[in-house]
Amino acid sequence: MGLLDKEFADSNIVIAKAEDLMNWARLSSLWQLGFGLACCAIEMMATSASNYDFDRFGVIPRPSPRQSDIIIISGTVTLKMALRIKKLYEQMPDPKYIISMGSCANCGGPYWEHGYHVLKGVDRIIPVDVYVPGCPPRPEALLEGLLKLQDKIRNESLTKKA
Amino acid sequence: MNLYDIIFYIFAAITVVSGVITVTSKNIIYAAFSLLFTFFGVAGMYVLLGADFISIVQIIVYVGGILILLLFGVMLTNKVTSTDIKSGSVNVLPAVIGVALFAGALISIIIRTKWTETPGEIPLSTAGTLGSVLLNEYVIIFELLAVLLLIALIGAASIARRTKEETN
Amino acid sequence: MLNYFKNTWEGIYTVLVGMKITFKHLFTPEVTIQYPEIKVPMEERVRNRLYVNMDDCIGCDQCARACPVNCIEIDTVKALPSDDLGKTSNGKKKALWVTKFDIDIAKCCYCQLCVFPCPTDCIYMTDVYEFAEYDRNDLIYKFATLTPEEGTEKKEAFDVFQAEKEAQKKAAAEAKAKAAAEKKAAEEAEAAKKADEEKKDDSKKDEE
Amino acid sequence: MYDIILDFTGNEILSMFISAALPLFMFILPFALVAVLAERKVSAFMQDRLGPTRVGPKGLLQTVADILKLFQKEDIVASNADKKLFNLAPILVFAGSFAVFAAIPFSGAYIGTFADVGIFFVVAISSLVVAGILMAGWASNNKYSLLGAVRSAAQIISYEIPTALVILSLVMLAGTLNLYELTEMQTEYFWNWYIFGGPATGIQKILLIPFMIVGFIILYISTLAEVNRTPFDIPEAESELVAGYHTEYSGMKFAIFFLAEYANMFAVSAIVATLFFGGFQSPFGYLGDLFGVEWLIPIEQFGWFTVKGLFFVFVQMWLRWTLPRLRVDQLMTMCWKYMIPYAFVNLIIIGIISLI
Repeated sequence: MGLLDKEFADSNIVIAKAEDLMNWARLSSLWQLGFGLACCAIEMMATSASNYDFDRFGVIPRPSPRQSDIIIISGTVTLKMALRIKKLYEQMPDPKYIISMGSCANCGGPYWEHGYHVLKGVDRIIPVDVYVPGCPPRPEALLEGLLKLQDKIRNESLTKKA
Repeated sequence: MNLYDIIFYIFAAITVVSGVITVTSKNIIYAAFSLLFTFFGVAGMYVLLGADFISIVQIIVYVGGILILLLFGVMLTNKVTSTDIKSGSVNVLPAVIGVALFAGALISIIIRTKWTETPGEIPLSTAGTLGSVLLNEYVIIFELLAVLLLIALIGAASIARRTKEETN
Repeated sequence: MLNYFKNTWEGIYTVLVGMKITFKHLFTPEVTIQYPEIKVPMEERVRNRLYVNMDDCIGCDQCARACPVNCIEIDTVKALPSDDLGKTSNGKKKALWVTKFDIDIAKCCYCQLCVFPCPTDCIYMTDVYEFAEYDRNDLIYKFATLTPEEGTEKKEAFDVFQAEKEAQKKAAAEAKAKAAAEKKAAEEAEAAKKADEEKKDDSKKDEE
Repeated sequence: MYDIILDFTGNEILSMFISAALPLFMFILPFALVAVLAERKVSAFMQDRLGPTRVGPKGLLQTVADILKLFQKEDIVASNADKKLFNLAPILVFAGSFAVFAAIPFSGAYIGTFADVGIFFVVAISSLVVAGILMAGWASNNKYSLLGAVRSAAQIISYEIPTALVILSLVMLAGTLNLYELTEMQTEYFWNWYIFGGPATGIQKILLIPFMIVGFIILYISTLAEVNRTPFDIPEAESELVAGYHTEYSGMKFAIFFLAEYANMFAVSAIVATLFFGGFQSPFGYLGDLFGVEWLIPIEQFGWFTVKGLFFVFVQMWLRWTLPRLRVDQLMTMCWKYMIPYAFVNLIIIGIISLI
């Protein structure tokens, strides 16, 4: 949630237009926290690289969580790393979004039953916006997840309703 | 009250306020940074007095050099783990006596001076004249100072180097 | 001293070489595949989302057993003899109602191990890779063609059938037992009769 | 410029503020908008990518979206940070890089100040940036920020020496510190630029050219280091220091740092262009002179100045996407063992030549 989200009691034409503009700005410039966990991170890097080019959508990696808008959980979240992810997520300024990438981040993947060391789904610690399935997902699948996230942001509202 | 008056009062306010903070602040970092603004305000006043070269030298030497060195010194002390490094007050009584004497001297000078007003005019640049004076009339002193500084530099470097070799 | 100048020259020269390379790349055509507009055609044997052709599924549970992450859950109900489930495309007769065939795609690791044991080739990997979801529960794919109600119906029907069959069996068993008992009784009676006759014969002989 | 506005408004104070704010709104903000996009596009083309294409027509609105987004972001001040200094630091950094524009001659008709100490002022005032960076690093109460700030300060102070030496050699040759006068000396044709020996003639000019080129290379490299651009970006080395001194800054305060960085980039490029490449002077006459249209000349000059400045900004980007980052010791070796001796020898030789 951003600074003004859910601040207004009702919507009118001004707020609706401002809302459109702000949502457009948000969805067009999703700076990604440069952060990779496991094999999915390789696909994530491939998405940033020349063949798929994340930059087309305005996604650039930022080193510091303070300057990023989106965190892509790319890979197996071990219990030890889960604490770090939570900390990094909490350090990000609102509005912030999460893409859970790959089976391991979605629900523990191959380790969902017997993995003593793996968090069974990153949504147990932070609220995930989009789940991208795959093991690992193709770069296109990640891009599609990003487009889905942009659709979600497009419909965000400054008013308390909806 | 014209433009130059306003600018003068702005710079004067910057100088005085930050000077007071420098003296009174217990936090050394605050003191150091307000010293920066003091230097800066003084540089601004030099410009208004027509001493543009001196003002730039003030900025380049004090703000850019000495103050940064000072900050480095403070930041590299052993207490870098917290943002507030405190300074205490010691020897209050001798300091009060010293300051009182100095203030008295200053005030008496201010009172005794005959202040004359000159018509305000845009002062000429001093850089060229200063340069020719330094390199014509005072060239020997200038060069001697340069050599002195060079000696100091080489001395500092050699001291630093020797200790390193010994530890090796 | 010579080394010093050599280093200087090398520093400048190598930077220029690098700059030349990057400058050339300014004018080489881009390799970017503009994804949402252009999609690369998938290879023939890509492994993406699983799909189950339920028309062919015989509910043998082989795929669920092969799955290394246990992401497939299958429940089956035996069909009644009266139900005709039809045949699979490769001529196997279906004998089970598949009441539940859930694949949790979120857990799936796309290893394709479930595909090989399938006797009817009804589970396979497709080339669909765009199926991100906002909610994780949407990633649990339910392939069973029967609705849960139908499933319970079939199960009940089977239970009834089973009960009937059980009852029939019981009845049959009882009947069998009865018949056996009668037979035994009859045999015993016959044996007694025979013995009597023999005795009679003996006594006859004795009288002669 | 101030005089024109004074005629227009009739109020000294108002016209001063307008003429002071003019470079910000007329130049720095539009430049930053274009430069950030250009940086991403240049990097994309050098890596055979496309860069931003989907925001606005052909991706042209990407930076606008970035800025609007940064406006909306939550402004985080860490609870253990020193709040006063934390909030002051971005302003100080921006003030430092903005003040440099006061002395830069944009065109014959638009110069902030004709100050006689022009170039000296530029060298001096950029040290405010160092203080701001140190303040940011300290106030964040973060070890990465502090390390980044200390590295940045050490680097900027060290590289000020070769910069000053090269500028000194040029000033010695020209006999003035005034940037406008320096530009006027390089007028008419491009062989009057200082990279080609300046207005000197005969054997002196031919002798000067190689040393001027050396001076230009040293100046360009050391200005790169002064604005923390790659290959000298160890103060914000992602792999070691997260984001250096602005690790803890989010939202608008980070945007101010960003703006200051790009303003600095243009400022140093403009200085290089003014010192060696004739500043706002055209390399071959003006259209205004040709057609006898007086008012066209300043506009043309502004155009030439922008083109020259942007070219050097482009070279900075070009280097950024070509070279890897230097290590700290390599950085210092390069400054103290290579650039300073070369700059010094260069200074002496140019001094001797100017006596011929």
